Amino acid sequence: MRARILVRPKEGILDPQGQAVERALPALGFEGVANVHIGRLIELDVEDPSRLPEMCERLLSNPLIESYEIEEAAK
Amino acid sequence: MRARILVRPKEGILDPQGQAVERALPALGFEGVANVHIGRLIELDVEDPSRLPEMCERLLSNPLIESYEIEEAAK
Amino acid sequence: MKVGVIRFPGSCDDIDAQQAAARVGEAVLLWHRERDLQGVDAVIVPGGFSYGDYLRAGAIARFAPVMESVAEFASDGGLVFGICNGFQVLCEAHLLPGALLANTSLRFVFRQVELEVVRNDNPFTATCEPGERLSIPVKHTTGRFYAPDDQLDALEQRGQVVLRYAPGNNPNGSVRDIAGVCNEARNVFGLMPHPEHAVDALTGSTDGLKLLQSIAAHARQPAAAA
Amino acid sequence: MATVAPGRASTEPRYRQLGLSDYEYELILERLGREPSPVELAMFSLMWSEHCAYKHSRRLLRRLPNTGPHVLLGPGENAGAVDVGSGMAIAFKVESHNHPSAVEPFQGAATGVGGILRDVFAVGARPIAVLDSLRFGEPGQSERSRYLLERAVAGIGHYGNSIGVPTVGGEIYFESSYEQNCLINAMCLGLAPHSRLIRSAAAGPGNVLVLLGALTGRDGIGGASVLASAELGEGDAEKRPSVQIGDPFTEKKLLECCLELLDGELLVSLQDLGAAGLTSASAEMASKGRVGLDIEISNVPLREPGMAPFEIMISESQERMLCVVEPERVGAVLAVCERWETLATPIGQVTSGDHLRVLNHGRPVADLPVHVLVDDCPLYDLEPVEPENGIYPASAPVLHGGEPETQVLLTLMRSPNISSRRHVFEQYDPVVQSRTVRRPEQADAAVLQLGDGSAIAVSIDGNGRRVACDPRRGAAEAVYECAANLACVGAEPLGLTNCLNFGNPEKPHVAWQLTEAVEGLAEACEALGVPVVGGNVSLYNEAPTGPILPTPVVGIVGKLPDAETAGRLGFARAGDAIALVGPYDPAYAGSELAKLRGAHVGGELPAVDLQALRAAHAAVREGVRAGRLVSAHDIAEGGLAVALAECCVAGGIGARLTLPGGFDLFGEAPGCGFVVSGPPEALAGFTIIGEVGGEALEIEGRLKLSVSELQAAYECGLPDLLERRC
Ligand SMILES: Nc1ncnc2c1ncn2[C@@H]1O[C@H](COP(=O)(O)OP(=O)(O)O)[C@@H](O)[C@H]1O
Ligand SMILES: [Mg+2]
Repeated sequence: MRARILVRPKEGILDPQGQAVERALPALGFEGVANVHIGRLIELDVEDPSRLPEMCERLLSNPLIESYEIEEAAK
Repeated sequence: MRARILVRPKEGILDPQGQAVERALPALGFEGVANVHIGRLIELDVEDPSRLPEMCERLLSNPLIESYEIEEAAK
Repeated sequence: MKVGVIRFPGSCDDIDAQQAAARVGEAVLLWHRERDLQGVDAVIVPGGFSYGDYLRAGAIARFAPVMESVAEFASDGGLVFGICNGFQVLCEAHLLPGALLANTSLRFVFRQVELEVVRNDNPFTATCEPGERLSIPVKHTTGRFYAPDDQLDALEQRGQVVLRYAPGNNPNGSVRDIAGVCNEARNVFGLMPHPEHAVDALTGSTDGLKLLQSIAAHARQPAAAA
Repeated sequence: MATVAPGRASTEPRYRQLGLSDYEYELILERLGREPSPVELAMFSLMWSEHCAYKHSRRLLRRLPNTGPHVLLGPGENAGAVDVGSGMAIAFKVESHNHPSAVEPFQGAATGVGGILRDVFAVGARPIAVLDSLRFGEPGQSERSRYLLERAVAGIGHYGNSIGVPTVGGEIYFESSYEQNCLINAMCLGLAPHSRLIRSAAAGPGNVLVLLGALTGRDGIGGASVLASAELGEGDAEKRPSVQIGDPFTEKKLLECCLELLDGELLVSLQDLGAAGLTSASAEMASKGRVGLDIEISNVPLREPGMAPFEIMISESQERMLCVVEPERVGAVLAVCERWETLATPIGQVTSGDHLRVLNHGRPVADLPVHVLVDDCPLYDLEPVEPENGIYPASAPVLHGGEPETQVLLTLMRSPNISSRRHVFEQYDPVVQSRTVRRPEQADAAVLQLGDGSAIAVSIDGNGRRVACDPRRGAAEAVYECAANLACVGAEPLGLTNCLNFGNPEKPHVAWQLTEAVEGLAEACEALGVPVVGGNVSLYNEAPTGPILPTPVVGIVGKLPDAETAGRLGFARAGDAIALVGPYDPAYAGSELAKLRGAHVGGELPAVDLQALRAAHAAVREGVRAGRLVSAHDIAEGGLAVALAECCVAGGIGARLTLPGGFDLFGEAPGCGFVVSGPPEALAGFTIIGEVGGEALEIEGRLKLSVSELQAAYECGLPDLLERRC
């Protein structure tokens, strides 16, 4: 399976990247954008998808400050 | 609309982050993982989604090295 | 000669660049929100972490009001010199070809490296000899120069590759050991190493001064003023 | 004796869950004459925590000498400061961020740097250098220690590099006692004209309190008492959400903004927000100024909706400062902040009473006499008892005695505590701001030019293993060694800062270590005439297996009249003579060799002839300043043999030496001995032991090794341990 893992800054945790982009956009003429958050996108082929949650906890995300979501990606 | 933008390193460009993850996984006992690629996940609320492609080309991605994909995210 | 050094929020080597440039001429700071370039002969886009380098290094800075003036200045033939983060900004602004990616080590690296001057037919290395070695420090996390192969061939052919890391000195995995490139018109130049940190024997080498002296010499030529 | 009790069952009274003892709570009731409100209780729990109140160390710290002709700001301010001439001052301080870094090393270390930078610009100084002092478990045996090292280093680099302050020095030791309690201490130096130095005391009833910088979120709620004062134990997981994210970009703008406000003389006082956030900052400002403050918390700009008043008062969100402004200058202040894209919000005012009042939409939610909050926390006497037996296990032996001395030297050169730190310091920018005259591995101390031809030097030192052998002598040695490092570049000490990293002071043997170590520090400072201008204390660094090695970390700032003559450590010229300087009488106990041989942590450290030590430091300092010495290097871990090898590797040139028979090549006596080189006639009066030249280090009749072999061992030691390519 091709898996897609979305890693996001946990709720309530400071997201300086998202803040910086949110502040930059209006100056470029893009108004009406809010709630910008920036995370990581990890895509991989995995033989045994049942192991994905463990991989996410141990390596792909930092559970202290990030949450993750696993999706099946279109090949 | 809550939009989700997936920014991926273009194919053929060395992705040392993806490689590092690919190398680290077996050492943690996760076999059978291949083709790891790491990109950026940007999520935002946008009033006028028609402007998203322009935002992506001008700011959110660098077309020389990255490709992007826009999705509607569940709120 | 009067040099303007841009100051973005998050610039770090702006004062260093100003002090280095002041060794060869007058040097002033240009605030990112101002469009007035104060009649400078050359612009330095300095190192640092403009806008925190969030998103991508240099991606947000290139939209600063002052950068509009810099783009005009460049298209009129004005000398623009991007160092490290400044190089990233100029690439993002499409004033220079290519892009800068994460170091293959994925780590920040500070190192005194040896550079090789590839060409001196531009205003930035005119006082150097081709093949000459320069000792200048690098310090960055995102310094791996990249452009597609066909573009690289074209760059080399047109003499736009100005500096390379000497063999064994490539600190970041840059393609073809490229450390510094100029635009086709040869008036915009960017490099990852920090010549402003190589201008005084007390604090390091003096090899970086040659680049600034080249700019000063160029600015003194009557043709350049036109 | 107070008990610190994190994470108790919820049937416990609230004050106990917050870490206050029954006795302390009784005292609060008595002083207030009523029960505290929830907001007040939260404020007490932080202000009366070990971290803020120094309950177990304050009495001891009075022993440290803190006056001297160069002192401009002493302990009590956010950072101490010394006069460096030409109307300039250097402010400096070292601080720990141990517990947060053990939880999340990258962000913990990064915010540690962010915090110490704020302490320095809070007194009006522009940060010009950072140093880091790190302790981890054995990298060869512990994956976790390797991870902590890599991530902490990345975090320190991330913050310092991004904000444009050079990281110019530091030190790292690996010992198994730090396995579960790594130490991350960061030191910062700042430069200011005397006229810009500012204190934190609030003043002038009617003046406005303005909050600067980042939005306030639910960061580190309760962090000060839970993270900084409790032993890390089983229930660690629940504390995890309180990781704070550092934002160096916001701090860079805040820093420039604050300095511009001070240059414009727009502020009455300035204070950083650190542990205990708004509570501690406002209480300290009020207490020092003997005034009251009213804070309207509904004005505090929030990052998250629905924050409770107590959360706003104790939030530890990073990158914030608090200042007092005269009403007519508020407009000018806000304009400067706008220019630097720094949020600035009036949130209250100075009052003439002595109460700290917290209002929520005009309704008081806390109203406390400032002195009760700040000064009435009970201080505890320690109950020191010297342990009868050693409390630290010996390391696994890698040398067994009987090996040839060449092999011993190579093993030492690549050992975790001695090998080159290049892998680490290459991740730090040492040159930004263009002051750095000596970078890591060029000299024993970092040297920074001040712009008037003169320079300052700085070094940070502390060897916990030796302090464990003898806390009094070991702590004194840290001062001697740090001063010796300064002598090697030609600098004379002006002032000292320290961070006392120890275990649980309620345990008698830890209390003994702490008491003895402070005594040793005090004696050494008195002997060298160096005042202590500030510092920090980190206690409860304990794991179920026991306390960390007692680790006082010492940072000294000194001055050189001429930056051009700053010393170097490497041998440079063939034909130069080599001399041994100082009352150098090394011993095996506590040495690196003893560790590698698996010796127990103990034994007698060498006694020091203080008069001879002072004379040696002065002789080296003067020799370097006068340009007579081409190189100077103090003899530290690994003894004379390692010191000589380091001089060879740094200079890329060999040396030939002849030593008296039976000379102890690997014994140690920190701060007492130097290896210097120079023209033979310039070394008259010193004990000549050899000559620079060739491609090998040869000690006649003892050992001979090529410089390249020594270099390979030295430079690959750490990368090999970290499984990195060398
Ligand atoms: N070991 C020490 N030696 C000398 N002064 C110390 C020591 N520990 C703390 N101090 C002083 O006590 C005061 C309070 O320290 P701290 O709580 O760390 O301050 P801050 O909250 O500003 O970081 C400071 O002025 C500091 O210099
Ligand atoms: Mg402080």
